[in-house]
Amino acid sequence: MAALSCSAGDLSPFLGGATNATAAAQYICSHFDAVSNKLVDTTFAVDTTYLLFSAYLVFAMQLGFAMLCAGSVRAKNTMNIMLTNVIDAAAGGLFYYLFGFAFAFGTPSNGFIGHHYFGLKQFPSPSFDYSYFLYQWCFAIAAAGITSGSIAERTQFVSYLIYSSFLTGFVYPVVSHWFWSGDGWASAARADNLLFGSGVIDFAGSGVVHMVGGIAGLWGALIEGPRIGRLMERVVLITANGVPSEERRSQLRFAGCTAALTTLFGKRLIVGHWNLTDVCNGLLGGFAAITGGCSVVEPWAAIICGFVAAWVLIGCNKLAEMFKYDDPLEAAQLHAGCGAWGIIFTALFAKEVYVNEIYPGRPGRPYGLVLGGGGKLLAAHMVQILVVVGWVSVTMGTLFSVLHRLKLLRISAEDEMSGMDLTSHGGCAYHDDGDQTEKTGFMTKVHQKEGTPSPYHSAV
Amino acid sequence: VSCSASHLIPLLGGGTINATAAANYICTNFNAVSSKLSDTTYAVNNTYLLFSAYLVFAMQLGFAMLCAGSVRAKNTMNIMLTNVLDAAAGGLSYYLFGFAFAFGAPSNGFIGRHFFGLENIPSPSFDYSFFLYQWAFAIAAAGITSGSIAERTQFVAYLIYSSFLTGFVYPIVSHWFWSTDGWASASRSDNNLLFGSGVIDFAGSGVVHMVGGIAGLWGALIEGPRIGRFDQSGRSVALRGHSASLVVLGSFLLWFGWYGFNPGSFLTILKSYDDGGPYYGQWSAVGRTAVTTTLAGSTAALTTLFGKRLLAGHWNVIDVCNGLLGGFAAITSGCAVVEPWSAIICGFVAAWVLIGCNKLAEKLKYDDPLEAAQLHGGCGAWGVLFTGLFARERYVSEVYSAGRPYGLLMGGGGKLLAAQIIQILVIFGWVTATMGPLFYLLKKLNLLRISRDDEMSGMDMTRHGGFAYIYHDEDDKSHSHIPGFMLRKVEPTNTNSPSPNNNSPSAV
Amino acid sequence: VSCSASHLIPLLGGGTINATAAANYICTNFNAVSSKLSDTTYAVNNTYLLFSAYLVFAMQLGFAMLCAGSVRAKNTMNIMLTNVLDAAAGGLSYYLFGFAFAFGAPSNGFIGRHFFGLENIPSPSFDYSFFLYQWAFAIAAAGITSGSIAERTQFVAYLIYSSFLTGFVYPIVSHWFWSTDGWASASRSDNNLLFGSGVIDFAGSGVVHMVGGIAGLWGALIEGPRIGRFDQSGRSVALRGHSASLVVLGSFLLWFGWYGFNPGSFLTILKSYDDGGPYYGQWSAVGRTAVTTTLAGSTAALTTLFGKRLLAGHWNVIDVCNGLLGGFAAITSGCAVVEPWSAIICGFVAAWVLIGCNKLAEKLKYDDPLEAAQLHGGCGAWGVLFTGLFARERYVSEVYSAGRPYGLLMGGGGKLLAAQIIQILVIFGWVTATMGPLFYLLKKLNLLRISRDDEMSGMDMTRHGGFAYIYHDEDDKSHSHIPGFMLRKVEPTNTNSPSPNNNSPSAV
Repeated sequence: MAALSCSAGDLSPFLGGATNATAAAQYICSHFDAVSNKLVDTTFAVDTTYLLFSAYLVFAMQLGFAMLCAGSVRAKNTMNIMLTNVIDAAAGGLFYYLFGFAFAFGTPSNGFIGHHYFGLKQFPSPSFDYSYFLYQWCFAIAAAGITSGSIAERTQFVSYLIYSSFLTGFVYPVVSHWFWSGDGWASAARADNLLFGSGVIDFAGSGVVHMVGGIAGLWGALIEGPRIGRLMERVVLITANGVPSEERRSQLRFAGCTAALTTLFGKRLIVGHWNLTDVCNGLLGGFAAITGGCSVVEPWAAIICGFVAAWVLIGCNKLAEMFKYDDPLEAAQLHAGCGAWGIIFTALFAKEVYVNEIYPGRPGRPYGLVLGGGGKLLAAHMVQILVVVGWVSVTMGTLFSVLHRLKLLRISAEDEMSGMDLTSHGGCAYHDDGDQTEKTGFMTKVHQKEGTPSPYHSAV
Repeated sequence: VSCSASHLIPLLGGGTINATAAANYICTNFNAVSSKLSDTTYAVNNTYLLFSAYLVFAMQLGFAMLCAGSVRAKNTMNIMLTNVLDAAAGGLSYYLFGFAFAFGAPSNGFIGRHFFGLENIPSPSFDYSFFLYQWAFAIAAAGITSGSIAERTQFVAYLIYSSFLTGFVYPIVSHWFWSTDGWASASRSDNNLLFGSGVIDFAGSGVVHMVGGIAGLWGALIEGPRIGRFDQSGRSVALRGHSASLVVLGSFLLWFGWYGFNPGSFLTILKSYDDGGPYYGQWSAVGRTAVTTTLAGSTAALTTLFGKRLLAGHWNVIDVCNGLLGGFAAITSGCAVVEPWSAIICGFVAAWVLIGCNKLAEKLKYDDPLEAAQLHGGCGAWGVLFTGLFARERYVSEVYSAGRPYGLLMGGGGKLLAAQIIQILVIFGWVTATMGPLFYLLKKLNLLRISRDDEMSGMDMTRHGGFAYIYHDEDDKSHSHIPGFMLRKVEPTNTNSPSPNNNSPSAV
Repeated sequence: VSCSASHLIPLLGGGTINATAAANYICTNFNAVSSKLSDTTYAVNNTYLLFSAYLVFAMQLGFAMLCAGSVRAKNTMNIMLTNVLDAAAGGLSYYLFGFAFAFGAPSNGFIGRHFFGLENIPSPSFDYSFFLYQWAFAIAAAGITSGSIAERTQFVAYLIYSSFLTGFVYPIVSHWFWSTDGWASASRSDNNLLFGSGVIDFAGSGVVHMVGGIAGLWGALIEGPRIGRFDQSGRSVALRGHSASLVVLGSFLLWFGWYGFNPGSFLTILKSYDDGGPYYGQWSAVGRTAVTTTLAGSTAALTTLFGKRLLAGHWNVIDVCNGLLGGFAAITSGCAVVEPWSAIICGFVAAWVLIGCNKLAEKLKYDDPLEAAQLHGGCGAWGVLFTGLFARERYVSEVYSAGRPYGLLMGGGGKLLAAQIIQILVIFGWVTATMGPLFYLLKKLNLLRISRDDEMSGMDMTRHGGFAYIYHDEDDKSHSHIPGFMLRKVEPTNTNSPSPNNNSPSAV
């Protein structure tokens, strides 16, 4: 590889006479090659930087999930739910490393499941680098995190471990193989033979991540039944600060904003007061919905997306209440309901120009129905919804009912009443002091240190 | 880029005939390289700007936690709802017209008028990432104000002022000082600069912090103090926030986000400066900005710590956090054009400015639950002046352009300082003229302040369907004594035995 | 870069006369491309380093939350104030001399001596972003120590040891192992390497974690355990932290920040390795580092989960969080030079090392509220050894240089392991020799430990002007039954009325 610096003194003798043509040409070309190599390096470095920091942000969603869960359950179960969140990330890391990634992206393979790169063997390859694995891992644990919300507060820890590994290691990777890998039968990135000539456009995973997580949660919560004495009480929320990174453009935000505002006013009309928690859930619902189409729709369409998503969420919640379905975090309603809406939305509003930018090399792809692109994309997306519902129901539904049969699923009523933190986690999450003795809740007693508040003690 | 010697040799080998072909061959390659380089530049700069915007967005999270921790538990839901909506409502109104007012060039010096609803974006000068970045700034301004009027403002008033501020007041100020058409902008394209200098408000001590702080000042002044903030004899009584952990969490998140706020304001990172070695360029300036930011905040925090220790007699983490943020608000204006050592001076003075403003506020019976007006208004104004005093010639010429006036104390004459003083006056005047009447009108319409009963019992109970914290579980009998008869006691009297029945399951 | 065929044609067209012009034309273009590429490289690398530094800074936030959650509510304000000051005081002292001691090349092998107050920065070798990154590391070391001596240390002692550690002890250790002049550094420029190998401590299991952990060990040993940590008969009594949510929040934030800590330690990302395909370069190594980090932490967390389940009989989230962090602390040393599968081994052993250290600490009646000495000291030491066992030849030659000794179990002989063992001994010795006397001196001067009364009632009340949490409002009458007669109950059973006398000045 030649140096990048070019010296006219070296070059001019070559150009002088015809005899030096070879040397001149080699001189010039070796420089171009050096430049070209450097440019390739730069491209890899920039892409990797972008992907890695995006992965870190997606990982921050795990933090968001943990805090959202911690705040949304009753204090007596906080330790339990947070342990599940930590384990989620940790177990997910191992299983996705060992085989999840291989199932999802192990090309070349068939359309159903991948079979290379177990344990990251032969990494990095020309098509995949470690940073890509890291990014996909963050998505996988996000799916498991969604489910954990649905079955919170009444699930045995062991069954949590089992379902979480199964979901991250098998169910989710297979779905992501279908829709995202180059070989998947319904993938829009497939080289040929696209589903309905279009493939499913699920850019960042309304279906692949949110619906999978939400439907798994739905079955879990259905099979377990509602919590004892379910009351809708909530605690502080931290907005999931990682969400914005998952997607590309600012469309995302409009969807979230609109959904939040719609929820705000919708709930205000229905319930009669302003509710922070509902707004947060509305916001997340908007994000879950826009995830599928975020890169192929216009900002104004994102506003429509968010508006509808808020009403979808409100509707799903009404429905859940009617059917006495109990989901402490509204995870199934939020991620599955709004996620499904997001998939349909993409099929309606995908813009031709953006579709061709994102999935190049094949002009004339179908695009959104409302924008005049015909119904093929919509058909593909309906198939996606059905297939995701079917696959997750078959796998996770079976798993949960087996666990239920084996009595590994639900905790005992006593445990549930006293809170799992106490019975299986060695204590409660919040201590107001370290002295356990006779620290009971019999009264609102108030001890005050002798004398005055010591702000005025001279310290030190 | 694919250059093959075997193709080029015959072209160079012959006489005149092949000159055209050879030249074409070489130039095609150069053009390929050049367009690839241009792509790379866009990719690097947009990556930088986008991640900076995400960091600035994290400040919203910081504001929410800071506000939540600084109010009393009974108003936590309320203040956090306003913070979430801030970001959400700000997103819509900034998309629809705020961005157009601020950066809709070509336009006059007062207000922009293109790009409504992001039409014609991306353009050669603006991309989506720039919009996202500016949106994050706009909601930060609204977030500042919300702190000043916390704990006693009706929710409707909040929605109205917030959209007005993000959609109109703030965009116009940012047009003046940041757009290429603004009458006082230092990046004005036609060189018709204010005092031959333009205002150097690099990341917005004036544009963001003073706007937010002064809006809050008027809101809080017109509303009056919270009940119980000053007792009958007029003595000040501290109404302390309910959670120092959240305050610290919020402060650290703001610190974290400030690394997007200040260094990110360069907007690009791939740009070489001709005056240094090859290793010196905008990336060094970005790094320097991060360092000045760190040092100003650190110094302000330490100064506050010892200052308050002398004045009040104990170490106080909340004051230290506020001092820290004051230092950041002050350095924001000059972060890119001052030396690290002068950042230390900036932070030191900022801490005393904040302490002074707080003393003054107490004297005037001005009540601001988060000290937002003092912190962002006072320290922001100091920061604007500081830039006029300490801006270094070399950095000004690198960041803006050569031959500009620079800091008074660095020997650059008083022109920059004059421009900076004009900025303070103009911002104060404009925000007062717009937000003052708005708050006054809201007050006249009885939309501003909540009722006395609501304030005593906390807005969470009366307006938001319950309290933020439920450490006491709902399964037990405690619901029976839901108060109602004694409004002053509605609060979770049970918080004191927060983890009931632990260790004594029999109590269930 | 602007190449136009019409300019080039005439130059190539003629005979010898134009050769100079043609060559000049072509080379000017090449040089333009080359300088643009160099700019791009700097911009990409600095962007990468800056954002990594921001992530490492986020660890400070993680430490604050972890500490806050792990202490009892009555000491929350105190521990969080120390964390804020850590960052602030560290910023100043590292700016003034810490950085100079650590990286002030050219110098001797023991201590650096240039760049005081960032003079002559940016230089060809160091830019501001590098300073920022190293500062974030320095405050992390001080943050580790603060956990060990929590809940019983005077605030002044904290200020003193923290400045000493960040400004002197830590910089010197980092000079030894990381600077190009350090006597044991693997990146030493003159190839006079320790055992022909130098110590491979890529991101600082030894330099950061062991230094912080061992400093904490001496602090905690000299202070002795907290009151009530071991009862009269010597049995260990767990003094549990007040909020598991904050612990988990802190752990996740640390995890998040560790992605800046480990992969960021490459400092650059745009560098190709010659031995792989064009797709293989430093960017792959960076990604691999992130993967090894993730796997080590995950494995350690799962191992701790099941290990503790077997030993203690219940699932415990706090232990799992500590195990997680132990895995991270261990992989930090070798993260860049080991295979992902060996990271799993690293995490597995780290979990048992931590469990073992905790058992030992209990036996020896050593009290460390955050297990910081066990976690960072113990797992850090294991990590240093682990690198000596499992470093892979190819990665060592890519990251450092070809022909170096590598891991014993990978067939590389014992030289690297010997160097690593030297590192452990030397760090232990140096930190003991500096921090031990410091803590001892502070103790003799009665500046180290707070009084018994202060400890019983919590430092927040006695030193920091009130408690961290006020869930109960102050307006009520509850102040009347002030206890005081039972020392073990003085603790904030009163968190409910933490801020005394507000609104009821009569109580004062």
